[in-house]
Amino acid sequence: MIDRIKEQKDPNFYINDIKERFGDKILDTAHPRHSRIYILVDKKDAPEVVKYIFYEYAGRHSISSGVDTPDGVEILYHMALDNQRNIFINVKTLVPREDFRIESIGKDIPAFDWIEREIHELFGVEFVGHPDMRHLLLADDWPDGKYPMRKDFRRDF
Amino acid sequence: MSLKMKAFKKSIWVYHVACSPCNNCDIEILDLLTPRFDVERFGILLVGSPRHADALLVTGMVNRLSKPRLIEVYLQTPRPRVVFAFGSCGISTGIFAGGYNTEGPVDKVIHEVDPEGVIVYVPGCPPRPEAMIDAIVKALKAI
Amino acid sequence: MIIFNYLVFPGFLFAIIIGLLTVWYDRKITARVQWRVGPPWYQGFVDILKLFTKETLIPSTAKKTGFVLAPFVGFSTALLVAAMLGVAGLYPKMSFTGDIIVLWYLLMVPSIAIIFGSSASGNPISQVGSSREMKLFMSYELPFVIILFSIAAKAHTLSIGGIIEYQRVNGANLWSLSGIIGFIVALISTQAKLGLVPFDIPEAEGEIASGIILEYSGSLLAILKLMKALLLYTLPLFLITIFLGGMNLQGLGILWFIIEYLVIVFIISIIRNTNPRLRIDQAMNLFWAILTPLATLSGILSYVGL
Amino acid sequence: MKKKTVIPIGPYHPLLEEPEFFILYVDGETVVDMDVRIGYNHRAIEKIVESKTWDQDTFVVERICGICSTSHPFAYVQAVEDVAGIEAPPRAQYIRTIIAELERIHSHLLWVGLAGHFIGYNTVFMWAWKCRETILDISEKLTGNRNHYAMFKPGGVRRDFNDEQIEYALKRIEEVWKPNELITNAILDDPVMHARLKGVGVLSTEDAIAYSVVGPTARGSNLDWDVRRDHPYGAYDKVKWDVCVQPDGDVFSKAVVRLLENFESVKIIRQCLENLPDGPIDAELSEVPPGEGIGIHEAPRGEVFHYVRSDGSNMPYRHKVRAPTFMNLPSFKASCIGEEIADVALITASIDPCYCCTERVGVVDKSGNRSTLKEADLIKLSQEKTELIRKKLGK
Amino acid sequence: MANQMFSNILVVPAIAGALCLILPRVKWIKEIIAFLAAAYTFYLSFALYPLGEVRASFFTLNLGGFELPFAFRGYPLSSLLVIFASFFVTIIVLYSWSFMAGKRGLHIYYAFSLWTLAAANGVLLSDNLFFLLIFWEILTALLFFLIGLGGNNKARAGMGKAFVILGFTDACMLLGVVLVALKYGNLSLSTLKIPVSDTTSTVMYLLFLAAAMAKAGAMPLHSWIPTAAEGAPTPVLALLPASLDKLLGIYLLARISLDIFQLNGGLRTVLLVIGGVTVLAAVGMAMVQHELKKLLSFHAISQVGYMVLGIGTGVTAGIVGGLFHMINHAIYKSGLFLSAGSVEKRAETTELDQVGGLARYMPFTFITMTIFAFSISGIPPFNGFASKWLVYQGLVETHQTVWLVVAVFGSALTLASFIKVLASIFTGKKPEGLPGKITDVPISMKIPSLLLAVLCIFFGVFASYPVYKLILPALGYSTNISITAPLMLGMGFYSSTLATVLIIVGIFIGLLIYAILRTGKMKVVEPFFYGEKFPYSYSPLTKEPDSVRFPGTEYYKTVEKLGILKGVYRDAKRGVFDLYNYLGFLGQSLFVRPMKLMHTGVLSTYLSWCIIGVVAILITVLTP
Repeated sequence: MIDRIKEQKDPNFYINDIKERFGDKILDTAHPRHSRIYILVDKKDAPEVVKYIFYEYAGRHSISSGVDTPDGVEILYHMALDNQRNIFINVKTLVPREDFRIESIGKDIPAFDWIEREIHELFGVEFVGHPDMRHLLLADDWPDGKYPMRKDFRRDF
Repeated sequence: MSLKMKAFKKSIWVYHVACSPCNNCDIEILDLLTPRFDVERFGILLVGSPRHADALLVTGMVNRLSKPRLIEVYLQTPRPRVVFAFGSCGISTGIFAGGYNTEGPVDKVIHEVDPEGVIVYVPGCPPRPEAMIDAIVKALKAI
Repeated sequence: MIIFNYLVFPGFLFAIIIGLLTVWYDRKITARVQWRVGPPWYQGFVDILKLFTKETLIPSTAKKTGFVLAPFVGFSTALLVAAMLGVAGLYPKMSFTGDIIVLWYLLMVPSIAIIFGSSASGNPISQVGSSREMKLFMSYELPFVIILFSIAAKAHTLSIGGIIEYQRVNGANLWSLSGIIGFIVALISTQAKLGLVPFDIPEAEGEIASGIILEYSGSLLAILKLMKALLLYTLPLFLITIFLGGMNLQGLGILWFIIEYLVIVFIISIIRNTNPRLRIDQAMNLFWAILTPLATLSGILSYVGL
Repeated sequence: MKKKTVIPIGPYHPLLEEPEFFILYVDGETVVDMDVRIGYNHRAIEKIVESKTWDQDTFVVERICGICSTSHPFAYVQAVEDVAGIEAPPRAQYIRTIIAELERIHSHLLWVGLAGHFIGYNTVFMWAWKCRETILDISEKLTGNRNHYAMFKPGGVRRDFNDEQIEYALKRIEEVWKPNELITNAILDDPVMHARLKGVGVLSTEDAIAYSVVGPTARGSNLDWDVRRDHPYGAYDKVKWDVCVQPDGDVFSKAVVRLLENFESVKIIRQCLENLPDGPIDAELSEVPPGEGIGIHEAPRGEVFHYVRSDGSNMPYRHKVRAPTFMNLPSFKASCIGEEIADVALITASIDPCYCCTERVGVVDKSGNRSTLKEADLIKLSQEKTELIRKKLGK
Repeated sequence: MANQMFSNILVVPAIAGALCLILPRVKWIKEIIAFLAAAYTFYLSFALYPLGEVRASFFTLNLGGFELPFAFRGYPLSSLLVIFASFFVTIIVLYSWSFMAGKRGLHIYYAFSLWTLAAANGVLLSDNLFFLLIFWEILTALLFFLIGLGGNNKARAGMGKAFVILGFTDACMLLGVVLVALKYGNLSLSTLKIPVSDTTSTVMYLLFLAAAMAKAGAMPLHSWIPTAAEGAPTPVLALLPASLDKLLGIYLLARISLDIFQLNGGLRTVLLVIGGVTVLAAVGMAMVQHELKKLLSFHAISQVGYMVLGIGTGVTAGIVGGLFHMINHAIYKSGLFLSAGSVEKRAETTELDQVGGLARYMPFTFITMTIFAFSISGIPPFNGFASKWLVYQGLVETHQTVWLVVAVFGSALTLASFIKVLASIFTGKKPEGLPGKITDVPISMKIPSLLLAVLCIFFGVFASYPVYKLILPALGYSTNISITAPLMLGMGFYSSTLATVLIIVGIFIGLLIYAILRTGKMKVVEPFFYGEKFPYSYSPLTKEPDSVRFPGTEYYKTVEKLGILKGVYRDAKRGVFDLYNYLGFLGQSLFVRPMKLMHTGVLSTYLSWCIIGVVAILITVLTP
């Protein structure tokens, strides 16, 4: 699988392959520029899709970003396909305000370890199954329940 | 006594404390040691422990995590001691003013524990090495 | 006269002054190798003087008496060795000629004192340093002892004066195969004894932040620096004494002695500036697996008269 | 369980120019486990940019890190251009590339020097930094500053090069080649260096993939990853150069990668300067539409990643910055355990950590409003131009 | 007069020992009896020494026509050692008051200690090899029981090992005595002179040598000491392996090597090899030990090497050095064991990685132990240096450069090892596992250490006194030199007094410079951990706050891992170099298996064995 993929430089191939593989789980795809692919999935499917890209496409986990939106925190997994393929697959998922939890990938792939800690402390998203949810960037005496990267954060302590 | 004072001026050992800098002042401080600027000419030496130091070169603003550590290092430095606040962030927290993790500029933090603490300001982003040497020489004159 | 010899020339005072000048000389060479200008000649004195004006901090975990006393013990033995060597060089026949074993033991004491002081500081980082110093110490002593005693056996005497006399009669020890090998081994051991790169493992600034002298400050640090300066004077002098016939202060002998001294310090300084620091196990392997056989070889060669 | 012996490194360790904290659990001098605490350098970047205009943000991201002060703006402007759907003109691309490569050389030389300092080889430190001064001179001549160049803007660059500058740069850049060769030989041929560096802190290829390490760290572990070639941008696809890969994954490999990359960088700069195309230097970006964009750049330490989301206003809605060290740091756990304390210092150095970059995220102001602009001297270099653009945007 | 004195020296401790055993268990009575008896013996021994050479014969045992006079001889060396033996027993009994309080089997302990003294004096004063052997055997048996007082499995292992090795070598000695008796018909120490020329005499010498080596603990017959050290009570260690066994073993070595046998060069070389190997190998093992008592016991072995080396040289300086070192070793090593006991008493452990930072709680123990440690490492001006220096002199004089280097380097390693001991026990931070409140030991435990420490300094600073006033006369030289004179034997001289004065002057000058130049004040601050404060609770790995500690046991781990030594240490740990393992195997197959076969449990079988034995003995004794 990987050998075949390694030479594959056409972004449409990846879009089709993922759609084929996951079917209904893919809610939406976008392809605004040649090298940028955005895939929207439900939060329960996100780890599966990301791991698929990581292992099957030899995708490098560039980073994950959290974005605070009115509905909740969007998490984007930016997966870079190297070896001259020049493609970024961004798996996007929404963690709704009612249930700030998502399954951890860091427990399986160490590349996701730190960024999940960071998103946890800055956005308050809980990564289920992550072994080590200590503070990464903030001070040890940082008050609980204050998530500075949320839009409604006020420094009142 | 004046002999000792002269000795002090001819031999300043510095310890580098990076609070929350952007690295730029730090590399420029290291630059001071290197062949082009060579501050050892003036007896300035970078040492490995604040116990041996006469001056602390503090760069960057102070954040919530590094504040207690800066204070700790400051208190571990034997008197007489001088603090050099390098760069805009060290002087005024610069671009990072008002951030939640910003605990204030260097002088404020030092004066919290030692109101008498001598602080020398070296502005610039980053200060040029020449400016740093100039600052150290001027500061020595002032002491 | 003897008191003058011990206290002023070539004893305590002379040793301190020369030691501090040697520190400057070493720093200047370092600076030149690194394309820098380097400090002015009085830098060593100024540093010491300044350190005395500083406050002395004592860690709360320290065993205070041990912590404070250790530098003095080290300093005083270094001073003693310097004076003994100097006097022995001047008057090889003087009654207290400074026995080579006593001298060897006394040369150990500064290391021991510093180890003791740093572990008395109660700081684990210092303790890592002192454990390294200890390991280094036992690695370099073995080849050093072998060289020392093969020379003593060659001269068939146990006194410094005797070795000097022997060399005045038979020519310097260095000018023979065994002497050259022995000199190289002894020089590397000296480098380690002085704690300079590549053997500054106990003080490694980049690893354990000055290690053994981490907790010392102010006047105590000044005493330690003085001790180091004295050792920088004493050990090359020791090498000169056992390999080059000691100091000869008559006529051109003075010049010759000064040149020898400067060359040895120069070599030490160059070694320190062209090598990275070794790891402690590498250093131990170097001393035990390479230099010890070399030293033994030198001993055997000197026994058969080469 | 018996209590383990703990040896701290940091936060204010002379080894580290920046504060961070390694907790080493040791057995004798052998490290059996370790833990890293960062955050000492955690300032206010990721949300400062949310309260400043697109143009001002260039200067903010420049101050993420002093050593990579080109890399972050480079990635940032690309991200903004990605959102806006425009491309900078070719001359601007070439100028960007030149600055970025100059920075790479000075950063690698800086690393070589520091690495020498860490293992007590101060002569290498001095020589490397002496050589580095040449690069700083060129930078100063080309951009007006030694470190924070302030050359980038979304859509292009701020300043053009004239012929005299190009000539000067072409002349001086040759001065780098010789000393770099000297240092390379000094390191590669020294048996003591081999003893100290070879086989130390090995990061296997599998671990490198699992940790998704980037830059020279990955290339030292036999991973042929280079963003400049894999995701071409700037002028990198228009000049000839090679990706340097080393197979062993130890400190020595990483050092070799960096030293060899210096030569490649000199080549790139030379070609760029010689083939600098004519034309405008700015694509005149007027507004940023809603949308999201990604910008990447191969910084000296590895891939810099910027993700920008715009809601159509004059400020970013979200700006995510990921510095290379953020991915490289966790890999310590894979490469440090089982090594000596003395080597750990070296291994930490081997990935060329840059904590300033790593700990960039930050939030501004109590009320969420714009902060009062105290940073006058930070921005004084570009104050006028900023004002000009503000007016142009009709604010 | 002499009869009276000899019998007193033997009988007083013997009877007092018996009293301790049978008297009712009233509090303190046995302690006081034991102390008084030992002290009285000590007092008596002083009267013996000035008498010079005295003899006394009590009765004569006639074994089948073979005359065995039960005779004693006060020979200056013996008398000198009697003084020291009774001195050590006295102070160790005093020390045991507090240390052993509350332990089981105290009456046995005191009784056996006193009997040990009696037997030791017997060995020292006997003029007849046969009775010397009997006392020697009694000592072995007593040692066996004393080790057993530890009452744990390790103690039992130590008992077994000590019994096998010492029993084996005692048997060797028995064989030697028999050989001597058969060949020369004379067992009197004072008249026996055997030139070592042929195989028989060499074998005789080696048989005696084995006994002396095993007692003193030289390699390769050393291994009972470390094993015993793991289990036996600390005062027992201070009493027997550290002091009395050394005195006796080296005494026997000196007697056989200097008086009885006239050695040739080959046997000297054997001695030198044994000495050199012992010095280096034992100190190498000591370096990596983590248990204080075991570490000390390896040093006890290592130091024997110096004595053997000194006697092996055969020149005056070496012999004097060896004997002087024997006395010095007994002093500082029992001091070290007593200090170890103090630490054990207070910290309740002797594992080096579990103690730490005791200097501020036990300053007295710290200071005395430092003195002992410096003495054993041979730091001038302490006593270890003076005697080692004499040994070096002897080695130089006989051109034994190889062994000289070994001896000097061994000394450096000893120092290295003791730095680790001192650093891990007394400096650093107190670990959590220790009892909360630690105070220094009671006065009755301090006095012995103090006495020993004072002796260490006195014998070091005024080294000429013991050398010229005690040891040389004991060897039959008469001297007339003041105690501040430099040591001058052989080719060099060492003026310990002058060295001391110079060191003190040096320290004084240092302090003077300090006092003149110092202007800054002293201030106490927290230790520096790169700006971080400990204990620091961030890591999840330990689940509790990390506190920084670097136990001294980690000092020499690198040595163990070093490429060139790794294999040796691994083998040593497996016991490859332990003769006992082979001996034990031999014993197993030679004795235990057949014995097991014989032990059928049927009474008549045992009875018949007994009868056969009696008959055999009768035949042996009665045949002319």
